[in-house]
Amino acid sequence: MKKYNTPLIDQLEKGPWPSFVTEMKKAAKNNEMANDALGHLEKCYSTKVGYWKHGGIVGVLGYGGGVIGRYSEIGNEFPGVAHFHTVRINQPSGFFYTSKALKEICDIWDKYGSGLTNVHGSTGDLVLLGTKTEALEPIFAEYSSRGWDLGGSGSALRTPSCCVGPGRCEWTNYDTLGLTYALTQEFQDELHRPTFSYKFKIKSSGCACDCVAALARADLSIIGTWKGDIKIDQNEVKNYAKTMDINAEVVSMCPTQCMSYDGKELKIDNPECNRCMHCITRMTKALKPSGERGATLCMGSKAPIVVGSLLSWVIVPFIKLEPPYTELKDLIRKIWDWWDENAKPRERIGEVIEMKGMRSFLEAIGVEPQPQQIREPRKDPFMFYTDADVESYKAKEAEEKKTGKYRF
Amino acid sequence: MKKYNTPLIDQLEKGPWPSFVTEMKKAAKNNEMANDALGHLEKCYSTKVGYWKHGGIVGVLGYGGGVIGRYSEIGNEFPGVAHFHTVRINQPSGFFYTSKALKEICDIWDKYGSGLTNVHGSTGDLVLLGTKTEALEPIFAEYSSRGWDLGGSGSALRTPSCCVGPGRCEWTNYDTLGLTYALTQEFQDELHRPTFSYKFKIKSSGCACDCVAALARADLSIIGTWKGDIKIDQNEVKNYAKTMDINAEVVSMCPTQCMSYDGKELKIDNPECNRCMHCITRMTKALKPSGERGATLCMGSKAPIVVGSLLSWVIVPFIKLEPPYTELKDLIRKIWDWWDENAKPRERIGEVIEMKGMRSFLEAIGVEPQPQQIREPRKDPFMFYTDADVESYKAKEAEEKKTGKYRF
Amino acid sequence: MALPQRKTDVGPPNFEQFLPPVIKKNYGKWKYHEVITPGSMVHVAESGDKLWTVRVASPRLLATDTIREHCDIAEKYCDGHLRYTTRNNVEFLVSDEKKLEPLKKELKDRGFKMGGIGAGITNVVHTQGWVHCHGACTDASGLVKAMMDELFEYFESKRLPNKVRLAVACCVNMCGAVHCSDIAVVAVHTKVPTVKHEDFKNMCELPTVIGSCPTRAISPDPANKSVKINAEKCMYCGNCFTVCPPISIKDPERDGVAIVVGGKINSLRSNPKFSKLVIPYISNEPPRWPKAVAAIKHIVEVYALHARKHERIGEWIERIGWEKFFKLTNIDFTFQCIDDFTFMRDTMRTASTFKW
Amino acid sequence: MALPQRKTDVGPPNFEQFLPPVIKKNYGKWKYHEVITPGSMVHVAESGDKLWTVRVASPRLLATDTIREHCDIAEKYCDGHLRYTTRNNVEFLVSDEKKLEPLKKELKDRGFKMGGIGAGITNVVHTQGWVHCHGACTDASGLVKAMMDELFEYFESKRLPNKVRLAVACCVNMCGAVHCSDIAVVAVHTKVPTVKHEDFKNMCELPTVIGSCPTRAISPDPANKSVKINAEKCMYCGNCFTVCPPISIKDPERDGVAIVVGGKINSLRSNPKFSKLVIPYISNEPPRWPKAVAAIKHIVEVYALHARKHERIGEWIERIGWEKFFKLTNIDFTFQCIDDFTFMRDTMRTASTFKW
Ligand code: SRM
Ligand code: SRM
Ligand code: SRM
Ligand code: SRM
Ligand code: SF4
Ligand code: SF4
Ligand code: SF4
Ligand code: SF4
Ligand code: SF4
Ligand code: SF4
Ligand code: SF4
Ligand code: SF4
Repeated sequence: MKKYNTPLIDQLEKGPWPSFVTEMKKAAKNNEMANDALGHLEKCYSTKVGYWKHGGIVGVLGYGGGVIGRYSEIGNEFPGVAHFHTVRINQPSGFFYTSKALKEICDIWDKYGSGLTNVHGSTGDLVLLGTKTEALEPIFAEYSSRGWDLGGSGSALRTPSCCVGPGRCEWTNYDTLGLTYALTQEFQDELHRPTFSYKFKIKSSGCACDCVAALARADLSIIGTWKGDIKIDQNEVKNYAKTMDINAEVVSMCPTQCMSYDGKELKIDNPECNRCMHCITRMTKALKPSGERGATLCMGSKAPIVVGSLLSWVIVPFIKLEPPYTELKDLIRKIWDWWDENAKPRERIGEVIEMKGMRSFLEAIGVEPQPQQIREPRKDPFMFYTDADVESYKAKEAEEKKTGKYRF
Repeated sequence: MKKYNTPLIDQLEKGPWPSFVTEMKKAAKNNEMANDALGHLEKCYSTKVGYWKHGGIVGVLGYGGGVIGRYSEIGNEFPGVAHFHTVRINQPSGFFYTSKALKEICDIWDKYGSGLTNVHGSTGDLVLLGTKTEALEPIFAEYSSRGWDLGGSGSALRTPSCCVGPGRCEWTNYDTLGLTYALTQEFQDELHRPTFSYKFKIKSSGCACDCVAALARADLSIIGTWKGDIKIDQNEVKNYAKTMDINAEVVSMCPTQCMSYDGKELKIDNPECNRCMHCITRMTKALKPSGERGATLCMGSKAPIVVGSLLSWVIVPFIKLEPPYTELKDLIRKIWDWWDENAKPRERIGEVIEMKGMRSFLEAIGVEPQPQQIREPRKDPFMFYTDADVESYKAKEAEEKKTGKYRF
Repeated sequence: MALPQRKTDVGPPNFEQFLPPVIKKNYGKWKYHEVITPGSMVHVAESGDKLWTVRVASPRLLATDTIREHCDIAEKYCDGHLRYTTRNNVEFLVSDEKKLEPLKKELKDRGFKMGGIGAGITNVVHTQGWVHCHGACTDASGLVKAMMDELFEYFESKRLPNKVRLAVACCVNMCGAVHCSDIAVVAVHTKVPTVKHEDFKNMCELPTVIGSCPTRAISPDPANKSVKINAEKCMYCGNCFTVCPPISIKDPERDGVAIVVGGKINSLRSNPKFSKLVIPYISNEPPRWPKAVAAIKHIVEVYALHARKHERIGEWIERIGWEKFFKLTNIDFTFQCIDDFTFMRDTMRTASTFKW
Repeated sequence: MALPQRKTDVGPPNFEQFLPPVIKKNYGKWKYHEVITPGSMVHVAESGDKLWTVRVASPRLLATDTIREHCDIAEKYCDGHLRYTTRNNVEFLVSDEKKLEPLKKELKDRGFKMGGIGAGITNVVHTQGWVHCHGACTDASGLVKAMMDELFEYFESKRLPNKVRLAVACCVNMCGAVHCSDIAVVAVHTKVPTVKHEDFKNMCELPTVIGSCPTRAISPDPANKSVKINAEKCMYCGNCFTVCPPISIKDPERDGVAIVVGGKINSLRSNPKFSKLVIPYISNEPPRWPKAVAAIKHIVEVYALHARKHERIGEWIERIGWEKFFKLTNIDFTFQCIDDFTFMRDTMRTASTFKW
């Protein structure tokens, strides 16, 4: 095995933070591909430019995604990375593993690939970094036979992902892990066989802390919330008061100013609370949501290209999420149908909603307009009215004439 | 004179608010045009539709504006309003009049027109409502010979307007009345002879109260402000404390939270104050700005069509405004030059700036980029760099290498 | 009689000649003011001089005889000095305290209405309507009269948490200050315009007409040497009609008015704000538009009940949230309230933090 | 050896089989948690059961041997149970309090770094960079390593007013969460791409390429059966290059990185926010990007000095104003900071209320 001189990236082995270069070297010790990846990277560092080519279409039989094709422009110089495809393995919900399962994953990967991984990729997959085309089918056979499947890529449903939720967190409002598993299983076909206009991501967080960053990077962002009062344990409030300035740290930071604390009792004017979670996270022993649990469905977030980055918009202010999640599954199918009918190629759903208007979208999926969906109403009076709209306004007016009472 | 039956609009003579119908009837008593205007209006009320045609081009010799041509579709039915053009008379700054001057205006108008007026139009002109084409030259001769001129219309500078400012208000930061007069005189040609792509409005308010609504409806909005501390008269504070809850009404409403009041002394952390004027207006005897006086120049506001309504954007955070206002006049000419070079027909300057980018505009008028111009920096990384930009960043880096100190 | 010699480019008269002596003397040197009643205030100069102002309602559309009446009164009490405000009220400028009460009395006797100063409702910025504009899809003056009759106590006496600025525009050109008003009425069309193809080529310029459309609904119709309008995209703004007479859009049964709220122009406390749509359609009901007027009054009353002192309507709503505004006012939330123009994205909510 | 029989559409394994017994038992029934150290916390269930978590830094790019090492440790102290976080740290899940300290000791001895919990800096969300992506205009892993070495104390021990979430993206596709991070690095091109016309028609689809351009800079070039790029409009986003291999955009001397700040994802206190551009360009300086790293550290330090407890960077800046942020950090304000993309209007200031 060729020994590369890597003075530049060697500098990245110094310092307290764990070094990816050290990792690459570890793998390189007995893996030709990893070894060439090291030399290849040093070359990038010395010339300040990358050498990977656009990915070609590679994959496994019957699937349209799950593998990112990658070739080097300088494959003759670094034959171990001439092909260097990544395989996306669909992670278990919440990234929970047993050592046994993980070791199995490693063993297979060492056998066929570079021994390099990303645990995990930004979407959530367990990413196996770098293998050759001919290894793809064997890899798939090995993993799938052991109960592991590929994740998403291309114009398909992407691997859903979620926060740890009920696995460990006191704040979750629904079973993020269970829902993610259920949806992934339900939509296997959409995940493996790209038929969408572009990618579609689903991420689920159990509360407004949004520990899986759903609101910023999922076409469908599912954010847990509740309908009910925050219950207060005044004894625990007293305990917190010993170590924290409750007025400065909690009451004055409440965005709706619905809290008060007189040094003795903490009060919350619950109808005014917008459930932002600040107070609860800072006084977790004292405060607890009560009442109905569920989630807010938001839609459309994505990275900047083409129309600028988007955060997800509230579509369904509240939905209960309980197995078998029929309502949500049906809704997702309706969403995809509308998207499919209206999108140009490479248009994410947020872009299409922006193009066609929220009304067209909401009507198609059967959701009523609600002020919870908006931050503020429209400003410019450039409104569309259907004939039916105007008729219904006129009908209302006719009724008002009869009753003598206006309904605005 | 035909007597119209006006049962519908007659209903608008009832009630406490002064009635425009009563005004029309007053004028109609001895004015055929006003009388027909009354009948014409009743017809609109009964059929729920207007009968005015698109204006034709009418005006006075040598001017391209100042008159709005107006004809009725049903001129045969109402011959008095078959022609019904309005004449815009440029109001004196701050709408100050003497009874002598006003009566003179009325006398001429009664002689040639309908006897109906708007005091004033939304832009600021004294609007003479309804006359015939052949009366326009005589009207102009009568007014102009007495020192009154027409206001703007069409793709021209529109009649500048301002708040009462130094005429009566303790808060003004510059001479709104004087400036408005000076600019109107300076730009007579641009006002009377439309050569712009579209209209251009200038409005001047002496402080952030913006009593002439400049920020929302002027292409150039001049908002008075200062650079210096707010001086506090603690004795007057004590007086206010007798009748007002200073903490609730002032301190807690300060947007920058830079005030404090302990029941005795009012304090302002001046570098944190954004000069919003709230505290000053609520405690005018106690608080007074000090230091340099001048204005912030903002640009681009307009009504919704075509690209949606705009509020004016900060262009020049601070400018001193003293006669002969040379800096401002020069700047306005530069602004018009750039607009002229870049606008399509019927494009307001705000629309063009949005189209071509703030940088192109600021560079053309010689204004530096400053964080005061923005509410927040750009979010999407879709940036333009000139070669010179990148060179200058590189030069800075080279220097940093020498000095060993970064300048970000 | 021969006409006098016309002059050009004289510009407006210099305002200085119209200023009362007390203003000339104390120009730019005012110290403070005090509101005496909703119709009168006094400004005190650094010199100690005082100027009293009495503000009087005006329908803005004035007969010359009424202006002469203003002049007569000003001569009697103000040495002939008066001004009009940026919102079209009349102001009598009194330099002699002794004349203040007699002036007020005479105004009252003559039926003039004093008010509009301070935290209440002043005159309504508005537009031409059927009185003079070809574009009008309602009458502005009539609406203003009907509104102000109903809200009159807020002009004359009753106070609110802060000023409430009203406006009326008779089409979406919005010659009034509708787009930044606390509450405003804007008249709207609701039907796609029709084109008289035979007149098009003589009267209109193709690129101007196409460029006039905010939603790109207009495309060339070469067969007719005219344009065609895509009904899916047209939102009836009427701008094509403004630039091209053969296009017509008025419809007596379908034209109506919409109500927008929460705008603000000044920068006190919070930044200037646009008004936002809350009621998308009310039928045109001349002569008194009872439903539109009732809606406005209702919003004012809910605001009066819930806002904190000094909060403008928009500030109050932003504090409580728009969902709460719809709840408190019990106004139906319709699809029209959801923005679908270019800048929709910034109007959507991007968080689960709202009130039920 | 024969390959096992492949299966399709099995989906991921059910996570339940990987949960430690204490989680299975108390699933969804947690009561509260306490942060013990920046590297460890305990969750207490309603039943009284406890679960300790020890969080360990990971470079994310892991050799299988390192994963095996994680496994070995998990076997020794956690009955084989471990998880990774949404920001790619490793978490050892301890059910037996007695094993907690020994675990920490062994981790320390082996050189693993514990931290990342609470109000400090945790792992950096990032992308492939030169390690694997064709689009990269910088290396992500290298930048992360250089940043975290410098900021390491905030991971391991030193606290900040609140969490500071960092991210790195190696091109404007932003596979990291750059667009809503407290501080992030995004790599940028600064030159107009070139087109290999001869390959265009075989390798690219004209409508896709034209549609890929956010600023409509691309138009057909029929003569070459290719496209041309308008240099006035192109802002080097590279999206055309992403969809069409014959277009190339990389330039070693001109590619660089930009720094954005003030983003946030959760809805605590304030709504989610996008990150905003503050430093438009720093040259690519592998292997340690000293200026980019220094800039980030500088911003963290200014934030630490000025923000109130619990304020995220974006919240702090919005409270004091962006003009103040530029003043406090002494960062040059450049034209690039002023938005000139579609939504520029909402980023401009519309009031004279700012700080000098
Ligand atoms: C591997 C990964 C980055 C990482 O290091 O973790 C990745 C890598 C790529 N992304 Fe990504 N994206 C990855 C998560 C993301 C995310 C974050 C997320 O999913 O939470 C985003 C932002 C959110 C979003 O979807 O908008 C993201 C936004 C993009 C985009 C822009 C999409 C857009 O609509 O703007 C592209 C461009 C494209 O699709 O052509 C893209 C394209 C790509 C491609 C396929 C580029 C290409 O055309 O070859 C990259 C392959 C790199 C390689 O060779 O390995 N990637 N990409 C992430 C997937 C790993 C996984 O499956 O777990
Ligand atoms: C008279 C007046 C309304 C009033 O009752 O006060 C008025 C009346 C007209 N406006 Fe206006 N505008 C008047 C102030 C405004 C204002 C307010 C202002 O200037 O402060 C605006 C909003 C601010 C702005 O400029 O954006 C305004 C925005 C428009 C527009 C939309 C312009 C735009 O860029 O969106 C149009 C449409 C046009 O220019 O074709 C318009 C067009 C018109 C026309 C000329 C319609 C036409 O094409 O014939 C109206 C003539 C009415 C008539 O027959 O009398 N008017 N117009 C105001 C002028 C009186 C004066 O000179 O003092
Ligand atoms: C006379 C007039 C200026 C003029 O040149 O004609 C004027 C005069 C004064 N304004 Fe104004 N404002 C006048 C239109 C405006 C406008 C413009 C508009 O409404 O179209 C605004 C902006 C409205 C907006 O923000 O939407 C305006 C926002 C203010 C404010 C800020 C109120 C707030 O807290 O939001 C103040 C401060 C105050 O009320 O103490 C103010 C204060 C004042 C003071 C106290 C200033 C002074 O010391 O002289 C004056 C009397 C107060 C009053 O009327 O309540 N003036 N004022 C205008 C009277 C119109 C009328 O007939 O009623
Ligand atoms: C383990 C993890 C979830 C997972 O499924 O893997 C997690 C776990 C917890 N988060 Fe988180 N968060 C995790 C990513 C996130 C993210 C996503 C991200 O950064 O990409 C966010 C959104 C960040 C943002 O807004 O930009 C996030 C925003 C929060 C917040 C809100 C902080 C704030 O005030 O702005 C809290 C509340 C708190 O800190 O008390 C929180 C609180 C928590 C708690 C206390 C919840 C609990 O009771 O278990 C957990 C430990 C706290 C800690 O790490 O400081 N978690 N947390 C993620 C750890 C990543 C890591 O390795 O460091
Ligand atoms: S998003 Fe909420 S429920 Fe999920 S892990 Fe974070 S804090 Fe817990
Ligand atoms: S959850 Fe948020 S809004 Fe509700 S009381 Fe707590 S801090 Fe206030
Ligand atoms: S804008 Fe300011 S200076 Fe002008 S009248 Fe109003 S309060 Fe006075
Ligand atoms: S002017 Fe505004 S920002 Fe300044 S101290 Fe007064 S209230 Fe606060
Ligand atoms: S708002 Fe429209 S209809 Fe009314 S005056 Fe202005 S242009 Fe004419
Ligand atoms: S009415 Fe407005 S939207 Fe409709 S076609 Fe005409 S310009 Fe376009
Ligand atoms: S950010 Fe760009 S260069 Fe980096 S992995 Fe994603 S697509 Fe590739
Ligand atoms: S780099 Fe981006 S902006 Fe430039 S031509 Fe390509 S797609 Fe358009």
